[in-house]
Amino acid sequence: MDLNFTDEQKAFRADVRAFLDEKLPKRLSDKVRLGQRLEKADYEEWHAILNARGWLAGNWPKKFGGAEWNAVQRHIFEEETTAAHAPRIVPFGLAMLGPVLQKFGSDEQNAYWLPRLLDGTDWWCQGYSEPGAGSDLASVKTTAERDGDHYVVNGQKTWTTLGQYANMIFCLVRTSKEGKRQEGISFLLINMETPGITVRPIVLIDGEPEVNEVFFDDVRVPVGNLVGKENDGWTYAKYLLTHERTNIAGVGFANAGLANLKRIAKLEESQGRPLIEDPLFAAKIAEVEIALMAMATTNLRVVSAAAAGQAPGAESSMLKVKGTVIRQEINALTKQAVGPYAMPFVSEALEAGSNVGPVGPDYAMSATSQYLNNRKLSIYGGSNEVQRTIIAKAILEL
Amino acid sequence: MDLNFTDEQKAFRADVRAFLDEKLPKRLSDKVRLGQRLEKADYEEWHAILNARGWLAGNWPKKFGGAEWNAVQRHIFEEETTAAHAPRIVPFGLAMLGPVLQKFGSDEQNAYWLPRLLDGTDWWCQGYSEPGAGSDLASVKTTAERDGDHYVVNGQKTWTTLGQYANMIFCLVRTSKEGKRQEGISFLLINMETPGITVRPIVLIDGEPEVNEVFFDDVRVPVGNLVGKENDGWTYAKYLLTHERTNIAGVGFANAGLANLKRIAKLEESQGRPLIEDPLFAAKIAEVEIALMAMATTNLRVVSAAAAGQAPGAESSMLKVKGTVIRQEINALTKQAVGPYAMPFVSEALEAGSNVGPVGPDYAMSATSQYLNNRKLSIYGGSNEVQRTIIAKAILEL
Amino acid sequence: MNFDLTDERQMLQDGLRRYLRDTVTPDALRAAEAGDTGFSPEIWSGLSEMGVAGALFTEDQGGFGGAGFDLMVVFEELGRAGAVEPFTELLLAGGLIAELGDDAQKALIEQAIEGSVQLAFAHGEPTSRYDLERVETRAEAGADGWSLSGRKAVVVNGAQADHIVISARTSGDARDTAGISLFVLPKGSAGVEVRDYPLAGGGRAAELVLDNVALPKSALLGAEGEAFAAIETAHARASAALCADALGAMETVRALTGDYLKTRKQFGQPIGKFQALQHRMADLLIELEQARSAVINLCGRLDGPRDTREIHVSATKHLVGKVARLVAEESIQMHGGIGMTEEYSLGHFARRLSMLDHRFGDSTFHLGRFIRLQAA
Amino acid sequence: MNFDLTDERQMLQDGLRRYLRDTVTPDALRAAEAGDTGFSPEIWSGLSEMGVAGALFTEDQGGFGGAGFDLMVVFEELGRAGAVEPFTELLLAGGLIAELGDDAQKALIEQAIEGSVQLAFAHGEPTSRYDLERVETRAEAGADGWSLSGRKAVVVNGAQADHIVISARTSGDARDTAGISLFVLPKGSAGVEVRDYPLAGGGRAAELVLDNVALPKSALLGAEGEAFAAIETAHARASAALCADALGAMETVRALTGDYLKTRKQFGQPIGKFQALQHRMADLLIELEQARSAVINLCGRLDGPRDTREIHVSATKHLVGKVARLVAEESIQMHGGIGMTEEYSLGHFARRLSMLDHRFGDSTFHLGRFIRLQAA
Repeated sequence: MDLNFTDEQKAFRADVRAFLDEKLPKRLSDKVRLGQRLEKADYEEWHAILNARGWLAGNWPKKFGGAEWNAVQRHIFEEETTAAHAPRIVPFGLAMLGPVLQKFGSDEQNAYWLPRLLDGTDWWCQGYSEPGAGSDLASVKTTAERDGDHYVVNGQKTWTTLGQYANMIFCLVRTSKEGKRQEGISFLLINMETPGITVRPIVLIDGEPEVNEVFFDDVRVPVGNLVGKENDGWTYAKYLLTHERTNIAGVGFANAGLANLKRIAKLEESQGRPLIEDPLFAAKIAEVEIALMAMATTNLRVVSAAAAGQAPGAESSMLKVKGTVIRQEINALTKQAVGPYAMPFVSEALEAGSNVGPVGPDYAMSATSQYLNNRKLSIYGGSNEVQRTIIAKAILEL
Repeated sequence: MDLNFTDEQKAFRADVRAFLDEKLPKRLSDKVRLGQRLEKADYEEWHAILNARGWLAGNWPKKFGGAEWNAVQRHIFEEETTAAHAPRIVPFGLAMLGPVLQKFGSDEQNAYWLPRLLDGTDWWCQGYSEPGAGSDLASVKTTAERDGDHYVVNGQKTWTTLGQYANMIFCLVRTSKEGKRQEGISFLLINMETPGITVRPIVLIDGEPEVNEVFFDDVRVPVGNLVGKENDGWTYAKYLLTHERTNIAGVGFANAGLANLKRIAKLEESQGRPLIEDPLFAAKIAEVEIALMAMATTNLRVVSAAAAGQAPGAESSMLKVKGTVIRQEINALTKQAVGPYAMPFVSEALEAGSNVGPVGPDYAMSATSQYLNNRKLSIYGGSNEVQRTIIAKAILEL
Repeated sequence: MNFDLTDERQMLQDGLRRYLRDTVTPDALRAAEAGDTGFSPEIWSGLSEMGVAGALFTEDQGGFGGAGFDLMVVFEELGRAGAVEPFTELLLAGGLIAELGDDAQKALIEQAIEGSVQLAFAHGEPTSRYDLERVETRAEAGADGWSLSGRKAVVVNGAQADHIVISARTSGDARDTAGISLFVLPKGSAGVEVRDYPLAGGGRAAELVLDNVALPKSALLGAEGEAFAAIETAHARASAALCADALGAMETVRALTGDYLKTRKQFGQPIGKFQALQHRMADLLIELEQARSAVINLCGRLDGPRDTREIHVSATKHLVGKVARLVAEESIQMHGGIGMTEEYSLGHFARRLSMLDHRFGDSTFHLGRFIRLQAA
Repeated sequence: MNFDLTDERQMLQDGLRRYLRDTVTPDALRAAEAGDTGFSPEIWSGLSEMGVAGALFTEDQGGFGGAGFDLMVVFEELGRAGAVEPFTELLLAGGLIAELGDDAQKALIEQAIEGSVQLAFAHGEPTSRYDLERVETRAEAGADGWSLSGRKAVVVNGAQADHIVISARTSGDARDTAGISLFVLPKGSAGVEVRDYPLAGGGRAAELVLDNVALPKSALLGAEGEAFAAIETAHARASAALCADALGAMETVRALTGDYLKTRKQFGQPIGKFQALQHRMADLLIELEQARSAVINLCGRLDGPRDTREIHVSATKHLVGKVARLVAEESIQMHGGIGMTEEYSLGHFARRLSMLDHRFGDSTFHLGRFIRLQAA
């Protein structure tokens, strides 16, 4: 056993850090640090900067224009970018669809879609969840009926993150009612501008329209947009889900959040001394920090196993649960740390460059909305209840 | 609403306190306070003292020699006796069997058994649980077959508390295999000296033989020892269980335990100051104290509703869960408070008058065994899991 | 010992519950949020007519209640409905005026009970957090009155109030309990800069900047420099009100979640059939009863001796704060995605509950205070 | 970065696991408990022959290991089997002799590695609790040697040890880190009163009363008054050993509980089918992985700089202490009554886990220490 990174890995970390120092616009890192809204253009700007360096698609093979990093390199990149408050890379096209196309798509599809993914021509969103299905993804009700050289799609998708920015959506659709629920599902690429598609924003409890409902009413999709074989979509969907789970622990976000929390606790004053010197609040920070120190090592164990080619099993479910619990606790403590200034709920202040400033200190303005928004962490991507069942069944073989 | 006791109730409390000052032998209260073993003779001595005052059977009607206290009076008596470190009243005969006989027994049975219960002629134990049944009481396998004017009993009971002291046992036995499991159960009184009965102690993880297995091999029981009607035993058993649940919250034990914990935390020294001034340990005590303050009021709400004649429903399940969780936390904190002196495991020291003294301070000697022993609180009397299911079903009507 | 409501309180509770159920609708809440008061003037006057305001004051103060259990009945129902009308501000500011005011000032109480004036209490400051004695705003005595300068933070109902009871230091320094005085500041006084904004839990608050604000001698409320005890008492009563409000909100959240578990199907059965959720729901119900008992404990001590009262303030604020977080988070979790949406009624209550800890001290602050009070 | 065991450690682990599985039987444990050493001399020498003792020391100390991950492999397997042989005492006392001893004293290490001598470390005192610098036992220098007087508490293996490394103050007062010296005290020295007793977690300990115990000059271990740093290092290594032991014990407990959930039927099905238990088991497994990572974090820092090492000592002792309590209590609860019985193998492991917090500092103590170390 050896907890130290290799010289090679250290050198890579240095490269990433130097790149971020030089290329990450302060305007963007300020927004991320303060929890202000990122516009479509912000993401596109950051994607372009990474693409210019060849680092936009770290997990793609070189032949497709990716960096072909191993799990440890991806982990280092993730650590450094979150520590520097870089915007996240929007995952739907690059982290989710890309690998599916590369593994199951046709050469034509890869030749056409992958470059557009890298150069930002297309913004993809995900058409997986449906109303009432919850974590039960296989219960796909949206139908696609073959009509000549088109599929006619009818139904509804929901929880579509940033769907309002997207011009393309990849969907699970039902092309057959025969056999088990998992059979008869197909994987379709759909242009959002096609007639019959309506996007309706869903406002969440933090007041932000982050997710959407997408309605399909006789939407005609060329058969060329079918990925892989008809009715084999479930295989591709599961493959995508395993990719969605890389960095499932969110160690980078947690570390950045903890650093921010400690900074605030040093600035806030309670009973005539810095809040961080209140032993009971310090204990809450220390408990989550100690849990994070351990979880980060669990994550490294899974990462280095993955780098050695082992596929993570129940471990990623464990990381999902523990990782989300830790991040949510950090959000709760950050909200607690800002005190009465967690109460103001001024949406405009989250708009960088709006003429409305924060009510209290700038570090307080997004504490409540981030706490509320991140309740989603334990719900989406397979709720923590589903993850616990997976863990128990894997170990108890029940 | 009014949180104050009536003058009448205050006067009663004063009576009880004066009685305890005068009559409770220090030899006994020392044993209880230090967590030393109580012998059969200790219980019998205390029972006799209470019986002389007419306070041994607080919940019995006067006509049977009881004190006929209402729920509030019983609560006050319980508070005062536990605060004074009096031995508990052994419940099996007085609190459990007594009410069943009074409600379902024949006049002859009451005339014969009740006086013997009060004067200590008989020591009763409970024959309910069977191996492998857990909280599923209705799965009674011990059989009683009618043979002339006797029942012939075969089978096994387990978790029989203090069975080693008992000369009598009341048992649930199966007299018919017809119909539902709850049907065909009868309630039998069995003399432990009858041939065919074997008692085998079960040593628990605290090293104490507190509970027993009782084996029945062709044990002949006179039909006169059948309580109520044959095959109606389940009704009586359920009635008994509701009585077992008075004082289910154990507020008195919790208060006494908390006071002891605080006393120890004042005496122990850590980093040059009393342990109770360590903010993180003080916080653990405060959290359990605040929970207990609330739970005590929940208990009073149920008690005064009971005094007003309302039967507690899911509330007693809530009190069982919260009460045991609080008492177990107090046990854990007490063990923590005594520090390294929780490690010595000297059985003889728990024997008052043995020539073996405690290794460390006397308050430390029983901390670990009490912690280990009280893990049972959340298991017996309907495990906390069973209670949670009862609560959920009662409220969710699922 | 008796845990039943008196007939009067029972009637008040029944009437309130009916009225609020019919009036505090999702549309009404959206309208209140959109409006510039942050609450519904109609519901405010409707409740005042029902005597809700009167229930917060004793008979000699011009009301017909004012005891701890009167507060519990009123605020538990307001919380159950998710009402955002600023009765806590009336309790705070009105309570101080009723206790310390001269006859002229007490006239405000009468109007407040009628519902014709809005009140607020400006005490907290940008860096005072939850320390009641931390007052840096200063009041200088002049020949013909007072001159106030300083900043007040998150003054709930501050921009809407016709009169603001405001604390300022007339002697001592920032952390002394002695030397704090109270004044009645009329709306629109010269030299007061007001920033009005919405709150995450509903309603609105304001930041006040006072720059040599001139007030007449008659604006002084109570004896100069001796206001701290009254301020602490007012916060004890307001803390009881907030906790009772949270208790009511938790009952609604519990009911919403229970109904959802019964109706929502997943993997072919109502999710309420899943034992893991059943047991978590059971724990939630147990903690809800703990919170109810804690509120009872505090309300029963509000009129008792200071030390006992304050120990219960911290015990209750700690416990209810902890339970409110558990109930809000678990309810959202058991609902899943729908619980995250603004459209669904859970959101309003969950947000309110998540704000309980940020007024008058969070559960960690009060745990520490409970320990200090007991050691004292 | 690499989390695989070296081939040597893998072989040691496999061999140990096989040997311990065959030897540390319930009967062997009962015999050890009944015997007057509190452990099995046969297993002790068997393990010594396998080189377990050697794995705790570096090559220049006469062993072939001594690194943090050597300790992890050894103690995780000892814990998995529930072995009660006093290797932690060998690590503590032997480590101090190896680091500070002169050649004569170091000869003891050779015998200890062969398994022919028993060692113990007498440091804690009746009122020192977990404060390492709290030493009141005094050593006075005389013409022809030292005279020791004082009390030592819960000296594990104290009555069985052929040589006891004992700390005493040669200068300064009770809470100074400076002025603490170490001595090697041979068994049966005149003036030492020994009370030997069994421990709840297995094994035995002793209370020592020293009354003017005369020791030769040569008994001094290391430089006079400068032993504290070495004592702290020895406790860091021993804490890693205890936590690895607890990790192994938790793995066994987890396996016992898992098997029980699969086989035990109630209300007509295996109780492992109940989702509430499944999810609690899942949380238990998650925390077990947390504990494993915490032990790895500490073992990887044992040979690093003092501050980082001690921060990880407290982080790991806090986390593993918390998880050990959860695992022990949840496993007993999920077993029900059978888990409470001495007869069933769970009890021995649950008791051992319940004792982890009582040596070298409990989880609350180390949470506070973690905070202090980080602030420093």
